[in-house]
Amino acid sequence: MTPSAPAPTRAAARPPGRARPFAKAAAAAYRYRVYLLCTIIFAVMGAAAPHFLTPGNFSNVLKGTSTNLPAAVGFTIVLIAGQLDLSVGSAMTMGGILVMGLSPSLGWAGAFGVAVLCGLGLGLTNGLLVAKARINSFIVTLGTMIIVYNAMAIYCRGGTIPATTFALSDFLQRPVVDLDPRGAPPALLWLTLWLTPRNLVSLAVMAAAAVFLRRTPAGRGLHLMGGNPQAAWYSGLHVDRYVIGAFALSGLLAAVGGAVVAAGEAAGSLKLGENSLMTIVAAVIIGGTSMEGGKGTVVGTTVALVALTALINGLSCLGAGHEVQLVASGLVLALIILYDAYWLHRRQRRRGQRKDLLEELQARAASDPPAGRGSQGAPSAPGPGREGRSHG
Amino acid sequence: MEDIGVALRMVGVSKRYPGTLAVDDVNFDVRAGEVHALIGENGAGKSTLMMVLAGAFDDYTGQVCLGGTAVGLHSPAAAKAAGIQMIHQELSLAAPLSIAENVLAGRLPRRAGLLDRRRMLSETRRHLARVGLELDPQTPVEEISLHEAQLVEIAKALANAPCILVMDEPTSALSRAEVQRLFEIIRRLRRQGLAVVYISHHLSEVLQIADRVTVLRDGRKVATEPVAAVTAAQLVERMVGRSVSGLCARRKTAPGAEKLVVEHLSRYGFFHDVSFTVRAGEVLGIGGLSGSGRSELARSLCGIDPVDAGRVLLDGRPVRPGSYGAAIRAGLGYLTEDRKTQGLALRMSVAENVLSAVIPRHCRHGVYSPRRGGGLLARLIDRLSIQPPGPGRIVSALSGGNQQKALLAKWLAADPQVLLLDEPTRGVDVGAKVVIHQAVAELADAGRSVVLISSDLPELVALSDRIVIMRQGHLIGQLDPAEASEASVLLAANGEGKLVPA
Amino acid sequence: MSPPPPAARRTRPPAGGRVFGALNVLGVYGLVGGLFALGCAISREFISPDNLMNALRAVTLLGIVAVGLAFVTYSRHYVDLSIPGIMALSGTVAVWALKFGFVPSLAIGLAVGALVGLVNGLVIGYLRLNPIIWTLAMMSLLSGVIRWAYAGRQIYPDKATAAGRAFLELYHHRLLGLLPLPVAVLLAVAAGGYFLMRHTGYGARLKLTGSAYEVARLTGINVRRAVAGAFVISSLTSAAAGVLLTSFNKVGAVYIGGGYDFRTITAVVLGGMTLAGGRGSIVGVLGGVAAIALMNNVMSLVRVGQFVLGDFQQNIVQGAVFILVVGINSFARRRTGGDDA
Amino acid sequence: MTTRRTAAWAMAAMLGAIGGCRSEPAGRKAPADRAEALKQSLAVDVSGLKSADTQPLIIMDETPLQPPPRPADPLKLPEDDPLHWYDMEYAGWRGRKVNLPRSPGDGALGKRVICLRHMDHPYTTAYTRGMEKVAGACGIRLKTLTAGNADVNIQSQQVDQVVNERPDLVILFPVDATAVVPMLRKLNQAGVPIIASNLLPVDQGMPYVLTWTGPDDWGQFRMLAREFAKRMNHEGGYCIVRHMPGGSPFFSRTFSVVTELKKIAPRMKCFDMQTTLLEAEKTAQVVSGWITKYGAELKGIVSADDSGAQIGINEACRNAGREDIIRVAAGNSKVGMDFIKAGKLHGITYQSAEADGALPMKIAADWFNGKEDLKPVYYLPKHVITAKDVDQYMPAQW
Repeated sequence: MTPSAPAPTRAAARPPGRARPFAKAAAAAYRYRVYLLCTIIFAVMGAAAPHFLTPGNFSNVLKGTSTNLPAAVGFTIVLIAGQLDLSVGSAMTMGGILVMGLSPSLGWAGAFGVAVLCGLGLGLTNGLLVAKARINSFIVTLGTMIIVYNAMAIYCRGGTIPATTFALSDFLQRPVVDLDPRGAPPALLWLTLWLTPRNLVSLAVMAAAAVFLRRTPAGRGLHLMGGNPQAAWYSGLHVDRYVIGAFALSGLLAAVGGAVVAAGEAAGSLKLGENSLMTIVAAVIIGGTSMEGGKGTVVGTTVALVALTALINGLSCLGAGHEVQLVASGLVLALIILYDAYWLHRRQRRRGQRKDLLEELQARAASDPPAGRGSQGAPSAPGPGREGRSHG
Repeated sequence: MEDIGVALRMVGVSKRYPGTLAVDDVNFDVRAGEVHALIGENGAGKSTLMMVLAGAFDDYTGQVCLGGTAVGLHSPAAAKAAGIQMIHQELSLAAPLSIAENVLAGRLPRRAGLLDRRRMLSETRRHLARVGLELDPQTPVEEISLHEAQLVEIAKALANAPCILVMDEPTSALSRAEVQRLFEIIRRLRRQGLAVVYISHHLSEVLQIADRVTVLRDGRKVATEPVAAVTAAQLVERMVGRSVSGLCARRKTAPGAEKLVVEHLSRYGFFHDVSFTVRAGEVLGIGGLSGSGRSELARSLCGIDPVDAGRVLLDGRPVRPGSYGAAIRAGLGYLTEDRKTQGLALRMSVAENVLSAVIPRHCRHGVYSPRRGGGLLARLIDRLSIQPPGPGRIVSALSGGNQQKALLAKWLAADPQVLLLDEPTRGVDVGAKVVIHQAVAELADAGRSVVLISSDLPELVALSDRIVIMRQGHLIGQLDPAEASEASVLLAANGEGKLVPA
Repeated sequence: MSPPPPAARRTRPPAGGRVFGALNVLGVYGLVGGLFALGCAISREFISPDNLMNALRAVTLLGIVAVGLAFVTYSRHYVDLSIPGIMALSGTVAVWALKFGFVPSLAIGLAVGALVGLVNGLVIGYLRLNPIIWTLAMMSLLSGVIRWAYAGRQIYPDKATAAGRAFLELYHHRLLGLLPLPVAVLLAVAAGGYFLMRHTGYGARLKLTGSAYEVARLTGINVRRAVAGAFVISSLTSAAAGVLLTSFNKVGAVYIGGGYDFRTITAVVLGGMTLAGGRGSIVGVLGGVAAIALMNNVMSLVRVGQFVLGDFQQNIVQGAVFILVVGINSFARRRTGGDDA
Repeated sequence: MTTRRTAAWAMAAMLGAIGGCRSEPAGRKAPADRAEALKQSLAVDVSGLKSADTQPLIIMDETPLQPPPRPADPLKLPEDDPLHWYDMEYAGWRGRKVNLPRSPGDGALGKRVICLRHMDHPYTTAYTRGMEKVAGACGIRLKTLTAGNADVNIQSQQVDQVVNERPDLVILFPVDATAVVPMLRKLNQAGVPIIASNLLPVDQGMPYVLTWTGPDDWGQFRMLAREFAKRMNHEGGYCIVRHMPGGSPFFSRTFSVVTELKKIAPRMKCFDMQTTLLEAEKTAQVVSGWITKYGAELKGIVSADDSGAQIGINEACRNAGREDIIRVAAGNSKVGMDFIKAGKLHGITYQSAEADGALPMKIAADWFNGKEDLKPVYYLPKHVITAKDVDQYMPAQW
């Protein structure tokens, strides 16, 4: 057969031999996409929305973030473990309602204790059903979500349970360093106004979880388990315990979050965690946690949550309606996951390429125009890079 | 007594799955400082027996003694504690995690309760060095290549400083050089008094590395004897329970017209500028080391993976690149090397799997009735003697060999003009091998073209009419048919043979 | 989403592929039978045709949506969370389109729904995005867009026009004077769905795709198209249900179809369609729908003490039964040697 | 795909979103001189405004408030005793107030008012329409925020936002009668004048608000109950479809009927009451269950909503061939009025959504103009629409 010029194909248009100028920047952009997104939102809103970039509103944004943060952290942990927990919203509601309902009889401490224990119990139930009864977590938590919500509805008879006193609420909402918003210099306000116990609790939870996941063997074990349960099992990890533990943490954190919110708002209602699930899922995914398990960071989740809250808050600073907020958050989520998919696709396309071949290709691309590539050298003639590493 | 120096002794061990008795009252022992090979056809119970050792089951019967003391291996943790390490056939690495965390999985170094990253990395580097890998321990496993991953797997096993090391097909993805390096490691460990159990289908490897060999058949132990005293032929005979006259007769056929023409096909970074032709009724063998780009070539050739340059002609008509469906309609077919995750839907029945490639053929006015394929199905099951013959069987219930036959049956059903076989007998017992070889031969005799990719050199040499060699992503030429032999293929694959242009 | 359990524990299954399927279907119909008996035991009125008709009416639309969603679940893509959005959108658009006449408005309503499904299908099938997350984003987009388009108003079919009256009567229309239209639609959709899943090439391809995606791809099946198709089917049934529900509510509004996402997946899974894909059948799904219908009906007949929020208790019971039934199913499947999917 | 392109994408998304925002209507410029401004403001007359149903827009119940003496512990009393609900019905009537801000007294012209709505709903759309009419007439700049889908957390955040933005006054349509109390307190402490609207907060919240305006759920449902009793000939069993849990209507639109009927028609019996979240389908299901369960004994049904829920009720009656069942409901939606005309519904309360939104804004304007002696609560007038007078309330507002 005669060596004819190869028929041009779609991919031939851009031979990878050419160095890609933006490769580095693009990789970084992907790596830090959450931070990028957050910055963009703050920039755009700061420019467009009145009252957005003010200390008061900043603390407002953080307050909104801290509402869902503990539950989101728990959700991240469960997702890293390769499972799904739809019951976080209900768990929040449960925490809030129980704290309010029990505080008159048990006092704040007692009420908190019970609420958190119930959260833990819910988590354990989920975990046991998933790990021991081996039911798909989507199904288990969908069921418990419904059960817990309605149980709470019965407990508070469809109403809302108010706090008997504002003391705790005030404490939780007041900045630790309480300056007079009018008098104090803005710089200080920027630093202090958002430092309310309520936010600090959420931040503490987040920090603790971050350390646990990144720096403790148990945390890494969780990643291993989510990434490849079989490998984890063969490495002597007790897979079931990790699954149960993940769910327990998630239930517990969600309950804590709900309890703090209710205490801060001085009221526990069925609506407390009603709309949280969707926000949380969106934030966790935007934060770079993978649905396949084994991958994700709570910091990413937190930043994503801040970004989403800032987006909503900024839009309502602009007087935008609920519909605009829905569209905007939907768009952000959609774009981010499309971006993810695009990068995954690129990685898989390049996976397993041989360095020596690419170098050779570059050498050729440099030496002669791609059109003539086909006719270069008889197939059997030794070409450059032939005697490279024994494998790619 | 004779337990002196015996590191591991299994007495009357049995393991029952619902339906089958996978391991039946087996006695097995390994001395410290010896490599004991365990061979047998697929479904003979090798892997099951070793999984008992790995602590995979809590319901096996019989007794396991380590250094003379009985132990219960009812969980992997227990097995690890007892100093037993296993290198699994299917890799047990977590893709998203770093190499370091995989190597040290379950025993990450800690300081003050927290993870000690620096030590983790340094330790990992040491372990990787032992298997000759220079990779950054922080690279996620999902970003390294398959055979690198297998070496990491080995490093992981060695990192646990086992006193008993079980290797289940450790070389399936390794190149010759890597295999030799692995053997060096094993020999060193043996000198250090480690007891090694080595499971493999490659009799050559077994004869090369093992001291004693135990043959299993149908879950029972057939024989144990020193390697020095046996030949490959004898082992094969014991494995299949009958004497096998030479694997497959060398075929002689007059090739017909040019069927498949590949021109300057490239997928950048995988293989470059590959050209060859296949004639009707011809079996073209592609030799080469693992990672030489043979599978990638085959996949791109029939449109599963993208093509960056060049083209493929079937009967003179170009095949649309990047569309496997179109390629199949044009008359191509690709039998994948990865039976379990790419070849067969293990949850579905033999019938559904075999007929899945020809669904459109059994549709009339939109109505799909698999029953129309019944005759074809029966013929194939009979011709390939798939055991057990029930078409309703769930595939995962079949032994590896029969699964492979089912996979082949699927493509025989599709009856493509050109069939690309990628490692058609990987991890398959001798009996199944013979059947598959015959099927391939018949296929060629029926005027179909076959492209055979195989690391099993005897098979490659025996079946192929012509053999071309790939090396590092290039098709570097063709063996002179006159002197095609296992040795010449091997030399050529390592870049030292003399070749004629393809 | 939930990772496979260690293979070592997975026992090697003996013969019998359709055993599981049969078992699931039997399971759910066993539940239906049990509920039926319970109902008869609880009150005389239960067995009355009126009551049973009510029970059926309550889940007709659910059934229609469930049949469509079943294809998504069957293709191992879990769930389509944008169903409520699709229902609201198609309904509202249909009302808006009444100005072009009755039949065109129905056509346009369905078309819009199918269009959303097509987008879902293309994105999930071809770009391989996670179905749960994408449809979640889509849901948020849709509900936003509808609110935006109608500025928070709800739009009414115009009684003055023939088309408007016809649309309002749509839900109550009876074929041949006896068979209610929604029920007829359900029967048609179910029959069509059953045929499509069981007796067409598409069904076979979808099954392979759902059971083993890579295998299907390497068998030359156009898996992307198969998956996309599933989402289009699901959106079509949702759109049909949405139009009917809108006619029932007499208004096109954003809240139409709320809650249908989780209710439907509950019915589908209850009917023995496993999230692992490639298993289950339309017959089973109908069983799941029937089970939910009877559960609600029986519980509404129980004479619980006065002044209780009966709804909440009912939901609790439903949730518990849901987990229980699915648990038993997967347990039975393990016992019969299948995997835990 | 580079950094820049990603940024571009995100930008596009943002700007697209921002493009869709409703910006505040400009409002007329207030003259520098306070007296002049006040004069101009007082000159504005809104009494002529009409709502979409051609009824006057500014309407209120002039009857003086005289609450009965409060029992020692209302909740000790049985639920069917009207006084059990004392704190809910007469919330804030005793008029106790804490540090209320003083009226600026320089006129409504050019003032900034923020309205926090509980959710997107056709009713609230009409409500806002009414509010905007008055705001426009008085030259008040109005900005409306919606608490997502009736989400307490979002409303709480929006309250913080209001504190941050410091408008001249805030009109608050609570998501939740109880959960709103701390928010009112916070606004009050921040010195932001509040007018609560539509949903009556619980008693603890009332001290913090200038006043509250909205429908008299208790009163008009008693009125509705009397109409209902008349049509039932003061006998027979009935059931109640309840409002959403969490709001005061959940109780008021249920127990005002129960208590009133116990008083005036002791022979009427309440069989059952359930919330159906006002969904048509769910309601149809529940009511069908009732009809089956109570059969001919069931003579009437009271509904907390005349659109979605009523559709369900009528559907059930129609399926069971029980068109004889007497039906009354709340609110005057288009659906409800059509039912009245069609004779499938026998009485609905007249609750003008636009007036409901207009009233607080009118009172806000008066307050800006210096009127500080406000009543603790302002009710919309009570009226029950029946087939006789339904026509004068057409076309419906929503």
